[in-house]
Amino acid sequence: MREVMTKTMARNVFYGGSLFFIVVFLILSAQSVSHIKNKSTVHAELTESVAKGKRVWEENACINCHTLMGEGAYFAPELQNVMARWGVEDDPEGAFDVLQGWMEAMPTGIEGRRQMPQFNLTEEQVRDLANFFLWVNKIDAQGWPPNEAG
Amino acid sequence: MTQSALTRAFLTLLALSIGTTLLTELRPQAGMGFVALVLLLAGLKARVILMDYLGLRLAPMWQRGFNAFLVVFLLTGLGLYLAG
Amino acid sequence: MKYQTQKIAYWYFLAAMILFAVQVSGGLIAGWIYVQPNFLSELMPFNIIRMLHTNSLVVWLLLGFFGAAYFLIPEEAEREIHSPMIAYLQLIILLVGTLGVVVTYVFNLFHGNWFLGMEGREFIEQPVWVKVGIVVAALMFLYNVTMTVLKGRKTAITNVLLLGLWGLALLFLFAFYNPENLALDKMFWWYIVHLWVEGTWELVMASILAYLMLKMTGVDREIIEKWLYIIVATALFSGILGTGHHYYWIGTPGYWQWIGSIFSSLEVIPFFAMMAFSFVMVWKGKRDHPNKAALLWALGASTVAFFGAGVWGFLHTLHGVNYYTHGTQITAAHGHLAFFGAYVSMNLAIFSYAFPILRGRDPYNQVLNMVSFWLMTGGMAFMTFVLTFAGTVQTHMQRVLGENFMDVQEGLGLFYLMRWGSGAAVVIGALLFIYAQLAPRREVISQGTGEEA
Amino acid sequence: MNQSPAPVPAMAEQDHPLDSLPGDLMIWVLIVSELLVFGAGLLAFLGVRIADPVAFAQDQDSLNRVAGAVNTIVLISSGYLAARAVHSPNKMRLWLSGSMVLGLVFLVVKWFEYTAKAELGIGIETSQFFTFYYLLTGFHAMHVVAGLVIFALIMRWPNPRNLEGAAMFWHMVDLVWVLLFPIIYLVR
Repeated sequence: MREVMTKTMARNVFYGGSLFFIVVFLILSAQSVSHIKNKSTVHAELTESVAKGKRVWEENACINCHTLMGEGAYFAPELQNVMARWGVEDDPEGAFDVLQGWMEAMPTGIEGRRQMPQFNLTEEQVRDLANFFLWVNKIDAQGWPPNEAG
Repeated sequence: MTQSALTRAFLTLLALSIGTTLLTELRPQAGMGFVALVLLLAGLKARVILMDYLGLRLAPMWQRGFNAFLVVFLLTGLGLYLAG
Repeated sequence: MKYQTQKIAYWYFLAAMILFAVQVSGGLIAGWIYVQPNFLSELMPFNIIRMLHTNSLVVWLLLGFFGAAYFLIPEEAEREIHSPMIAYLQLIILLVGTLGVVVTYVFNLFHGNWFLGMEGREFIEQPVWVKVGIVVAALMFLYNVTMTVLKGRKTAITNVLLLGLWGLALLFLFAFYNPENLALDKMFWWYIVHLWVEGTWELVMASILAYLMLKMTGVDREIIEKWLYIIVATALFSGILGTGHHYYWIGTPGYWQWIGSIFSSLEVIPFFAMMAFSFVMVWKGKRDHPNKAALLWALGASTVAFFGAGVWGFLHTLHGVNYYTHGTQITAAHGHLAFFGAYVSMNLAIFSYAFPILRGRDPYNQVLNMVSFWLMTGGMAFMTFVLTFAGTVQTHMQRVLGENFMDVQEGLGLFYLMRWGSGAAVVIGALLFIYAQLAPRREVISQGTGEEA
Repeated sequence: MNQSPAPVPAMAEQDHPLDSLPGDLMIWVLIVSELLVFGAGLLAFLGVRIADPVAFAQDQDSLNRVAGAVNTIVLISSGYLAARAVHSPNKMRLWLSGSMVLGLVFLVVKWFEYTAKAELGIGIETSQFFTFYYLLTGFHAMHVVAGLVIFALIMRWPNPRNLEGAAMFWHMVDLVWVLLFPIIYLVR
């Protein structure tokens, strides 16, 4: 009787098909990189300060409580649009002031309320972080989040 | 599959494709009837490919399964078209 | 134990189980902070505990995979591991790295240092020096097992397993690429996270499952290996472009919404195939293998993976749905059940299969092991339901009605309390499992001589 | 389906439904997966069209229907030659080369279509219609490229079973096109 399926064919289809999808994925990735650099983010406004702000964000593991563009720990609010929520997205000075005030007030110590640690950031770090959030707020994320609540 | 059967399948496909082209040239804006016909021709072409090129004529059970897929797919397509 | 070097797996599995205990305990504490937000807030804030919870999970699963490879490759390749010394050295490097990670996180050492300090991208927070160590260890591992396989018999199981392990090691290199542009960062971050759990890890999982089926059901290798190829083919065909479901809202082009929706919907297929595979094999197989616990875990893994990764993944993968559910407790529900079903359970299955053999006293304490299966699986299932409800409420209040995040969270307290309860069941189950593996008790239910599988 | 219910002799002696399937089962796994992907994509296209049929019709007007019709004929002819290659072992290379040349013609026509669009400044993000147009025709064209690569490998290392599989892959590419072409180019 004829063999319904040979192992060689199964193997060839698996390897060949996977290679095919990897190639397609890489082509689309290249297109996406160009889209990100030229269209969806203001790559030109990615200043030294924004980059430093991103490092502040990382070094303090903020993502392990908050979400940023919906990714993170779901324990604390979404922060991509935090500057819009605070109404300071067009006002770098105001953004710094509000963020500075917020960071100083932590932790609130209020019983029964989730606590944000005191990170002891320098004034410059807070400024960088504010600039980072302002920059992130401008990413064209296909209309996400649905509303200001994030 | 004999070669003459294969050639017959090819000629059928050719005829169906020319049919689609003629239809498009004659009545390009005709709406529902036009779309239904175009989808019907597409379904017939797909069926010839499945039966003769891919050899399902010898496997009636599988043929039925794929035919069912085609019918459901084309009817859903027509339904979506009509909804728009 | 047919080959002496299979013993290496023992130490890998042991280390993995210790970290498993750390991981679930971390989860229990994190779950309690949801209930009592002030708990530990001054000593060890939530973000640190969560890092420990997720990082130890990843590390112990990887240790389990490495151990599984060291256990099954000698039997498949029909020869001893190339160099046991390298294997032990690799384990030591990984353990030193793990210890370094824990100490760095807990005491917040070297804050801001580019080489020694924590890096802070989700799941790949490890300091650079640990990442380098991971790469070195992975290279040693790949060299070791590849040499073994090249010199020995090549089977589909080892081919797929090695492909998965090579793939996961290569993809990890993206951990060293951290662009300043957040959208680019996220895009390539998923190269690791998604292409691990919905790509290369599936290859590892499927090959371990195939090995267990081969050993425990007695079905022909020929049949098992064909199934294996179908499973991994559908896994990669759907999973690679399925990455698109993470590219909806992070600044990537809009067409990903369609690629992601279509291909990731098809990611259900390999998980369904794995479930069908394991049940069909057990049903077809004539052998009545005495290690019922390992069989239970293997069947459980493929079933829970189908629900956790397949069904719960599909629930929120269509972009129209994901627009509202993205980053809510729905994601948490899916993540917990998927990881538990696919990777935790498959690891525990191979542990349950290998431990009696490695310790030279075939099946023992099976009842306890099976009790732990039901405790953990039941706990996990309940946790998933609770989080799914919480996530549905959250999605409606926050994403549809636009209510403030913290206000919504305060309304979810009851769900989080129930989640903690189910988590406690999982922890008890996990500890029971470890006890069942290690406790020097003799056979509980059967006094048969036990078969060297 | 007015097929006469003639009993198929092959079925009688076989004990498993899979045995009656022509070709290798793995190729059918592939064919079914592809049909699911393209089927979902085409239905999604028609689903999205509901929101704005007028805009879809406008965008569709800039497509080159003649090129699409020509390509249909090119592909079914190519498929015919590939099928002949399977059935004539001694002239396999001849038939297969013909099939490959037509495959290349398909790609050339496609190339002209794409460059014409690019000159008009139309890209994948231009509109919903063009997102689908590029995704579906582009993914299909990638399959044509893959098919040509597979044929080239078979020319180099001939093997009847692989040839059969490759021809089946090629027919699947045909099959997808005859469904894709009318829905994207003609339905309005």
